[in-house]
Amino acid sequence: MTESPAGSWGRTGSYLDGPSSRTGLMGWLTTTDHKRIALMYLAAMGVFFLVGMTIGLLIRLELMQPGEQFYGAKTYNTFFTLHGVIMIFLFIVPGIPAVFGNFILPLQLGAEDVAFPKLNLLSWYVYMAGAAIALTSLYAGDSPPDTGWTFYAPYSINSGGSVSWAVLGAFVLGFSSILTGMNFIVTIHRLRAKGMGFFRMPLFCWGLYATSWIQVIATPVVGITLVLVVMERLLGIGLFDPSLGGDPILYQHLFWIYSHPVVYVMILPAMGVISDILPPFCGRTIFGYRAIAISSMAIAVVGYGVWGHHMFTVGMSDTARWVFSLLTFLVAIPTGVKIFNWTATLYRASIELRVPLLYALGFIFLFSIGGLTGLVNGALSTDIHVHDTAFIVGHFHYTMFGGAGIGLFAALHFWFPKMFGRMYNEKIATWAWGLIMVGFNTLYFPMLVLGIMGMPRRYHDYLPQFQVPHFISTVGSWILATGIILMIVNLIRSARKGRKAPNNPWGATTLEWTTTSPPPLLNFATLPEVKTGPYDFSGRKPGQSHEEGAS
Amino acid sequence: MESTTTLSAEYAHEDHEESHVVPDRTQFNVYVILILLTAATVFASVKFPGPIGIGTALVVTPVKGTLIAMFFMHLKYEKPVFVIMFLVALAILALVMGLTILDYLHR
Amino acid sequence: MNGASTYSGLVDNAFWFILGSSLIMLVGITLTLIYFLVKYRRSKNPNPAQIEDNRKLELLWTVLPTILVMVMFYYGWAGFKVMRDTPDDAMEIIVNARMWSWSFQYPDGSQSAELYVPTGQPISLKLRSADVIHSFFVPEFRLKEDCMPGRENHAWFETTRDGTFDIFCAEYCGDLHSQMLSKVVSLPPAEFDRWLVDNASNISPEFLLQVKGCNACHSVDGRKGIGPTYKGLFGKTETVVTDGEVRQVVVDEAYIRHSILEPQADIVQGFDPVMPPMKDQISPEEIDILIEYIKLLK
Amino acid sequence: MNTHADTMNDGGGHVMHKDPEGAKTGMWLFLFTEILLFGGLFIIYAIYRGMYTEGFHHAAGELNILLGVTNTVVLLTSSLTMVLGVSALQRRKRGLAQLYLAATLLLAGTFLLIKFFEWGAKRSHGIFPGMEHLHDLPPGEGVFFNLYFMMTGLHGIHVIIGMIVMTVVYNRIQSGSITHENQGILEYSGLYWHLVDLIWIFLLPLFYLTA
Repeated sequence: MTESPAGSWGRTGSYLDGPSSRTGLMGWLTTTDHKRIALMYLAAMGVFFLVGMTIGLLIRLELMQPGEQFYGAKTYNTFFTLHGVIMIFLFIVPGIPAVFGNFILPLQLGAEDVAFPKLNLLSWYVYMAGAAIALTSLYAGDSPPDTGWTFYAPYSINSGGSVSWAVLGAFVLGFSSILTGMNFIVTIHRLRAKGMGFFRMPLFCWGLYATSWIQVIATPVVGITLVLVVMERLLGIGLFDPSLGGDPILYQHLFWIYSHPVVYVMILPAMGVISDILPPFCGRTIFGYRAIAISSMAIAVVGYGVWGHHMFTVGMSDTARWVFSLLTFLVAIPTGVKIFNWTATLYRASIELRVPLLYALGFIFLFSIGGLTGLVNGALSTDIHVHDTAFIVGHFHYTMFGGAGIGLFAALHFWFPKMFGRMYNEKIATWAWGLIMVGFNTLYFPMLVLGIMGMPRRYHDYLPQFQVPHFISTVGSWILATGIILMIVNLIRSARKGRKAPNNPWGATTLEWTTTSPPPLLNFATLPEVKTGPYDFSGRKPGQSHEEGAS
Repeated sequence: MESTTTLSAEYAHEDHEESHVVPDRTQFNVYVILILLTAATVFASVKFPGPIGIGTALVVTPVKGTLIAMFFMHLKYEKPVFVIMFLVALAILALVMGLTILDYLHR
Repeated sequence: MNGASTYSGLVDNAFWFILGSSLIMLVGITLTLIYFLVKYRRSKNPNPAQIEDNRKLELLWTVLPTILVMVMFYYGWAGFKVMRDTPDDAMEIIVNARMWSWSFQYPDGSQSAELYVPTGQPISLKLRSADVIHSFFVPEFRLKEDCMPGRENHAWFETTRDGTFDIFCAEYCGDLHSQMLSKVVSLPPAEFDRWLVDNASNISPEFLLQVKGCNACHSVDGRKGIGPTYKGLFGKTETVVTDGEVRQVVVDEAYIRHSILEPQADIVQGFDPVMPPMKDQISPEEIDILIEYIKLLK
Repeated sequence: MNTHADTMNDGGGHVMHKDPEGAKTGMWLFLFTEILLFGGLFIIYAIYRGMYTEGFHHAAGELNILLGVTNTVVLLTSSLTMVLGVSALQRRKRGLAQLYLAATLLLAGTFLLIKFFEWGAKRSHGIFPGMEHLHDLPPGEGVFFNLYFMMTGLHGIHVIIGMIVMTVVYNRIQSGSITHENQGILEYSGLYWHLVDLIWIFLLPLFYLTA
């Protein structure tokens, strides 16, 4: 092996310290190290998340009582648009893949980096550029965008807000997403450790693999659609503008061809995280490894055929409506399989209830509510009643925040010791978890009730009969925010002052735990070779790490 | 502890394989066929506008595309994994296009 | 919330079935998780069993949910099918949606801002929009269908009891989306017939402002709305933007008429160009009534 | 002990591996995104063609078949020269490879030139995105022309990008940084160029021949 000049250091020191030639801020901004890039994503996303969360709190505040409370309808419309654009395009779509995919995937595969490290850095810059363009829309033009994150034509064509900037931002962010996806697919195909066949990959890798394919195949469709919206605004090309012969329903088709599969981009990696967290805390292998792996791919494929359930009331043909309804129910099956397998993993296990497992269980509970309420949206007659109501908002937050968001928090608490080499305060983390779970349900469950009562979404004002659930929901938003802030403060403090983390604090079996915490720049002192499946606990006591088992 | 330092060896033994060089004559033949197919399509659509012209284009164009993909783009000589990925991408495009058309056909 | 249309019961059945079986599953999974957590905690069960899979069990929980969701699909479809098949004897009413008001046109050509229907009579709705996408939503009927610009969607309902029911716009349509409300008033057939006759003869300017949706944006008391107020408008000098050029105009009959028919031609400075053209929605006589009315608002 | 042929250092203490097959996989994935990018437009075309059969028929009659077909032949020929260029370099004939590459560039330029005159002619008749005249045409014709400009325009942008890439590759063959042992970039730009050709193959019948 040709050793690099920094070679010996690259295999022993911490990636956080950097080689002496690359220190300080430039050492981060020019790095091609997947771990450092992951942390840069984490930092950027953390900021965007807090901005999005603040806007969300302001929205809830306005909706606490009927009538105008603090600001008018125009501001409200801008707020829910920004909340959607920031949370979807800047936080939850790139979320787990960009942060934990980047950090963990090469480690789990036993590789030194992703397949294209420079492209990886480029993805981050493209992401930041897209974010900058999207946020430019706040100041460019007469007023911020007010279309909602879906940019439905013809409203988005006629709106006086600076929609074009927001749309262009989403377009550029799509590129970042595509680049990351390509990078991961090639990494998985080419850089698996010796002996690691596809069916010996950890399930998080499977989740990312399915996700990456969706990113590569679906994103370009929305890319061209968004470009056409900008062209429509600039030149009046009339492809979506009914007054010029275009069809607004076609816009919705093209938008959802991407935007439905993309909810699987958000959720599949989170499902992978949960599948990886359960085994170490249960001290046993996951139940039904193959079924979980294959169901990820099945969800990705079937997910392309279900977008029409967002459009049951737009005037699609009745035939298309029932076909999409049928296909939507099919996608529920592999999702159910995962939940049953996770539950079965606890059977005859040896369970140690620590923070990552708490988050994983929280995920299963909240995502189950999200998934089950999704059945209401899959069935034709019931969806027609709840479509475009607060029910959808509740359902969406249960799947995306309760699913992808809590999955991200779970990943954060699971891999934190590996990423920063320090432990966090588990007591505070448990309290934060409790607040988040209570706040979450107080915030979003009333929305389900409101929707069934007939409360439409994106309403700045509402009739008096909807007041009580709205009030409860707003109180919930304060509890949730308290929990999240407590969690963030705990993690930031621990990243600097926490006690040193052992290499394998949870007694996990996947490859990232065989290297030091934090890992060296080149990930492994010696590159690993794989001889068993990813969750092989044979010959090991539950909770015991690799080294302890060996000694 | 594992002791080897081998990285990603699953495909490693194939890495040194020489790229397949396709004879220029083959490529030239493909080119001639492509030109002839183009001529046929143009002829059919000019002479028989309507179903025959459209039908010819519908059949011939994908054939031309396949020829380019197989020979010019070397898919014929690549590992099956490339062909499979290519077909998956096309199948998904066909799926979403088909479902969209389904809506409009039944309006 | 009680259903009030003939098919609301079918929709509610689907709701009960889906939500009921969902609740059973949710409670089942949650209780199982908690039971396992307690029973197999590490202090109690230090030696886990390494069970990799169980073909029969996995097959069972793939097949059973498949059957379950197919039943759900069927329930949803059954209710939906009824919703889509308009009975032949239905009375046709045209729904005109625009930013940010509703108007309803009856077979005799008369209009109203609230939807009046006879109880027990099937009503066929032709849904239209003058500008962007709106959505006609009556929760009590379990009915929702979008109003698409450039095309006509259809829906139908039949009320099962007299009463007043809320209409919401369910598709986000701009600033006053949440104010785009109206009501369905279901009357006994005899009363409806009387109402229809009265309504047809009502051409007061106040009525027109309501039916045509003017008063959603234009006030008559000087309040600044989405559009300029009518109070003191006539004879006033307005600064307008025409094709990007700023110019002064004196508001006269011709200007008002033009601004109603083609509102995008001259935009009063400081306002957004959001008013839909009223060409197909208002008659010359109705415009005359409005002009005379505006003249009086000093 | 590393099985990879080359292990390079990027200066940051990081080891980079040369993996031709990985790079080729990445290139193909990129091509898929291109296919889906145009795929979105093909979906739009299919829908409007069904909706405005008459309008599409009339509008398509305004396009010049001869120019469309000529451009097809030009692009097919450029694909051939590209493929011959790649195999020339594989057989270590550097000069020949450069010659073929230059021919490809020339043909690409010809394509753009023809497209330029074609667009110009349309423009002089008031047919161009953003022009008022398009809104006055019978139903569907405006949609056809706008779609025509969007699709051929996007394709044209790809041709221009292809030409830039080929110029870079030409210079790097000249400077010796692309050789028969290290010809990945030439091969990948070839793949890209064939895809540009492939997409045109589909655009020709849609706009010129069968509408």
